[in-house]
Amino acid sequence: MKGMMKGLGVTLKTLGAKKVTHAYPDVPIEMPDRFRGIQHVDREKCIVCNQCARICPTDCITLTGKPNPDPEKKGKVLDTFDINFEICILCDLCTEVCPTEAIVMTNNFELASYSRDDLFKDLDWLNDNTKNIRQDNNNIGAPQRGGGKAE
Amino acid sequence: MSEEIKKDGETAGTEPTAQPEDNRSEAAPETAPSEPQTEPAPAASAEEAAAPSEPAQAAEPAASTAEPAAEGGEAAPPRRKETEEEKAARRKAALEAREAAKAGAAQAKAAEAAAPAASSGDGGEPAAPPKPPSPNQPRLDRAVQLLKELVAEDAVEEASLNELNDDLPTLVVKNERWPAAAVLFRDHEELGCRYLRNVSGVDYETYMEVVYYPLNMERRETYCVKVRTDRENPSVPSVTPVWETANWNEREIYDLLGIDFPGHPNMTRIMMPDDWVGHPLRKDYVPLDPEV
Amino acid sequence: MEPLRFIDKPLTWGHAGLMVLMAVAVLAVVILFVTYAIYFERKVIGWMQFRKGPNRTGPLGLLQTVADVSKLLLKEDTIPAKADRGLFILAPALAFIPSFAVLAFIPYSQHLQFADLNVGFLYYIALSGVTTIAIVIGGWASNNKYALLGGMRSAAQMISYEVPLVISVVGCVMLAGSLNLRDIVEAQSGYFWHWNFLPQIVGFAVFVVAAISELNRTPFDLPEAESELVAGYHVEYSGFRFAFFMLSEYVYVYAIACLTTILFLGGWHAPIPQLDFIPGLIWFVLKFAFVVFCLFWIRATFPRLRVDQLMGLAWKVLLPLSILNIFITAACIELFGMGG
Amino acid sequence: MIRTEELLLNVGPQHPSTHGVFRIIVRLDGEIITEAIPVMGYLHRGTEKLAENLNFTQIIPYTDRMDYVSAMTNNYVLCHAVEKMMGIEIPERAEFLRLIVMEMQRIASHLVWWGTYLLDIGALSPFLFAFSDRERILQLFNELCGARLTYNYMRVGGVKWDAPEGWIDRVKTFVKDMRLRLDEYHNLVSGNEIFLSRLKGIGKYDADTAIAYGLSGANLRSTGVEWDLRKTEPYSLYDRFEFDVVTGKNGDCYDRYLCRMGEIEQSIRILEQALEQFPGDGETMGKVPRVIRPPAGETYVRIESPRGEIGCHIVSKGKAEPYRLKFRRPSFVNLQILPKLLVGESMTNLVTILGGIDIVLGEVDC
Repeated sequence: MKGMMKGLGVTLKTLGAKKVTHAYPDVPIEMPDRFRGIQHVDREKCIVCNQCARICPTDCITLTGKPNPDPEKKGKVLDTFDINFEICILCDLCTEVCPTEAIVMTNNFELASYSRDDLFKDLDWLNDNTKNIRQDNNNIGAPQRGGGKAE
Repeated sequence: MSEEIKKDGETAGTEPTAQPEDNRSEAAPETAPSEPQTEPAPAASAEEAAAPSEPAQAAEPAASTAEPAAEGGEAAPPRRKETEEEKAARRKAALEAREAAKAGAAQAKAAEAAAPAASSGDGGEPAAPPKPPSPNQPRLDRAVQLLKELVAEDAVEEASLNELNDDLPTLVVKNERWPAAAVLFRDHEELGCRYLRNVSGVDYETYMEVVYYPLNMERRETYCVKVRTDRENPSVPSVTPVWETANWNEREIYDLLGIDFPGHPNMTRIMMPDDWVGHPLRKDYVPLDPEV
Repeated sequence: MEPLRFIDKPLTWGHAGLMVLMAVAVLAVVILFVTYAIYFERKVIGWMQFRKGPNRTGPLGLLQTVADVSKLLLKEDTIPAKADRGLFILAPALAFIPSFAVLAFIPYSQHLQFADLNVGFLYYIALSGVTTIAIVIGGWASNNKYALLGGMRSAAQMISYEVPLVISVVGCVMLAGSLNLRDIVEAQSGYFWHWNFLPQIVGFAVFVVAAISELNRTPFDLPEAESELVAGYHVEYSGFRFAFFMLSEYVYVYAIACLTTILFLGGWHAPIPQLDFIPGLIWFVLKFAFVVFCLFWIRATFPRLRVDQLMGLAWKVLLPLSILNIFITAACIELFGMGG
Repeated sequence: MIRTEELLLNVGPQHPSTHGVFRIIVRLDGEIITEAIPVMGYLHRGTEKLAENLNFTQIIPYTDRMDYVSAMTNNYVLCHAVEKMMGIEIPERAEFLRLIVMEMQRIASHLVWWGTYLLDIGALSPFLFAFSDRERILQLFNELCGARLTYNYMRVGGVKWDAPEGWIDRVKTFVKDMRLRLDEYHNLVSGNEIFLSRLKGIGKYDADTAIAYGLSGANLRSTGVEWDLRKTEPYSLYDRFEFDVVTGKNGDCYDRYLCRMGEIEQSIRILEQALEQFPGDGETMGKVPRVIRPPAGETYVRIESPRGEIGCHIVSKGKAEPYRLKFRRPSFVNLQILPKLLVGESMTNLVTILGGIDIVLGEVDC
């Protein structure tokens, strides 16, 4: 009986305790800065090095480049960039290897949709996904960081 | 872990002056000497045949380092159908010269370190001179001796210490002798491995191997026992009667690698559906639908 | 409130009409109770678990149950292909009707009572047994093994616990000298230590345990143990048929809470006679609410018993205790002149 | 004449108490189980096959998804195995961070177990109690590495992120609170007579059986075998800290319960010491070659996950991808004893015993 009474005491005490429920859709959830949400791609910064597509464990990134329209400049610019969020696992490896921080994480995570087709995001969408961009990307896998120290 | 390798890991960072070209060419010796002695000749030669093609491809993009990014950008994004060598080459192409030098040096050193490690595991022969004998050497010798005495003279095919795994005594036991050897491992008071840690199956393309890790809990001693079988009709006697642990592990290996375990009480598939065709972890397994 | 005693008078069309009206009124009250019992159950359990409970449908979530019930009523009515159609349809109705019928005899205050039966308590036991049959029928007719197991557990449990339930009340009956519930309440007038729960402490304890078990509530919710039997006897039911099972379950909560109040907590009597100026109905509702709260509280805290332990508890502990209680009560009445 | 026959009952794959998509076909005589046949593979994703085409950095996110309530230890076992093969030194700060997150993960994992186990037994509140506290751990992980469940936090050679500003202090506060919460948990459930009667003497086996079946973790320790890889084969920095191996005596569900609750307490102890000794400054990544290529050969590395011995067997041919990668998943091995334990028990005890083994189906099926 004593154990049962103790248990009843705990629940009774909790009756008046502070509640932890978060009124989620009404009050948006603020994620910490490091949160890994839907990527933002900056088409200006991208040098079409293909690192992100190569490191992606699920092969959800496809990208193509085209010669720079400005004949003065060398290199390539981004032509298309698609992420298939059906299979993206938001593992952060693409931002980790990006040498120019062209692909970065944001703090947005709401992707639910009625159609699978909506989960296929193209360059325009990703380029415009500029809200809550992560400040510190810590791209330790990028070539200039040499996979060496973190900061 | 061998001290040499650790040391080399450190020194690699402090020697960034090595020439990149040299390091590229070292990719070939890297694979060749590190071939463990436990592998038979066909596998090794296949590996060596593949190895030279790698630096050849790697050298080309590395030469045009001026714009490494362009290389990948114009092609369609890489798919899995690319060969391993191509992927490795692409990855290298993306490196800057300085990083390449560092990495190359580290790999070369690691390969050098691995070479004596592999050669030392040669049938219980004395290890390479500069290395002090491992404290596990007597344990290995004793296990070999016991198996030879109490099971059969030909029970042990190979015995070595696995340097990559804290000098783990590693024995290759003859397939037909394995049930008796397993009982010995469990019941003999000097071995006393009542606990079976893990069972893995490996497809080495020329043969199959089942790797057992019996453990003596009182003395905290682990052994690694390998049993080999041919690839056409792979079959290893079941040790489920000896260690219950092996039961589902063997079923899993049967399911994924197709190795039969005669003596197992219920040799059926465990992960894949019962009507599945093929054994997915085999190296020659072709998925029905490559896109999935 | 004399008109309410019309049941004792000859049946005329007027009386029949009144009876129907009263029945509808009771039904309305009961459905209101069930709606908000479910709401408060979820609220209370939520509060006990650091949650807020339902709060999105209507103000403070007050319309949550209404929405839930509407959804159940509008849902497609599915009957499993291999089910015994007739029995499958019969079972929910058979479960609900007796649960509603038992409410007729409950005296809420000195005057408010629909049927003043001399054998009030026996009437409850007799009718509530019918619901057990309905549960077994439902479990059987679903043609589902989980439902069958749930139904069988339910039958075993209900039958076992009805015995101590009835016998534990005998003490109260002896003290009052009547099976009539009004007489039992009247016998408890005075200060709160005259209420039966103190003189009949053993009987009270047995009654509470057996009653919770009769209700199939935690820690005795084995027939519908969701972690073992998924949902037990109503696993195949959905839509309004499921709603009927739920409804009858909560109507029994209502009935048992009323019975506890009447038999052991002094019914409509105030704890001390000086507080008599507050109407009896309010005291009744307060006590009733307390009992219902305790049921929720227990549900939020306790784990579930096991089947064999459950049966053992009924036959090896509760039954001997309640029989002992009868003898002690009889001895006290004889030796110390307690009760009537 | 009454004709009786056995009932073949299909428990799962969708069943509230199988903790995932696991199926047991039980033969019932009344409510007594006469035979139990576990069926699994519903969550088999072929992680080991996938890994053969991925380099080691890419495999780390996949390990998150094996034992998804204890992703940190999965991360660790893979990184640790590769580091061992390559002889990579880990900076102390990184190793401390790894140890801290692993112990936090152990608490979180045991909390999930505690909550769901009590839910199996029929108590509603513990689940919410446990999850509200686990939420704090997940929040701390979220601040540390940006994810709440699939952390992908460790890398070969170190960890991806250094602890953010004030994070260590927040962990300290959490650890302090957790001690009080643990007492609350014990008050809520551990003394409850119904709970005790449900657990004591159920699913009993002795030490020899446990060893023969290769059980590990609390399942093994509940029989009195003092076997905790953190103590017996120390890895990481565990040899620097003081903690006890919690063991039971009877090997029943109740002892398993006590073992796991005791482990939460020991994890708190380890965390308290680790947070005190946490180095104020330092690297979080060791010197790692640009392309991670373990030398040819093989290794088997094992650590103590919340569920037992999780092992990683790598066969390497000196390439960036493993030639063969095999995980010894504790849930998979521990589950083997289930058919043996279930015979002669009632349906109710099926849930008690299955829950007591503490399996995660993502790990069983891999």
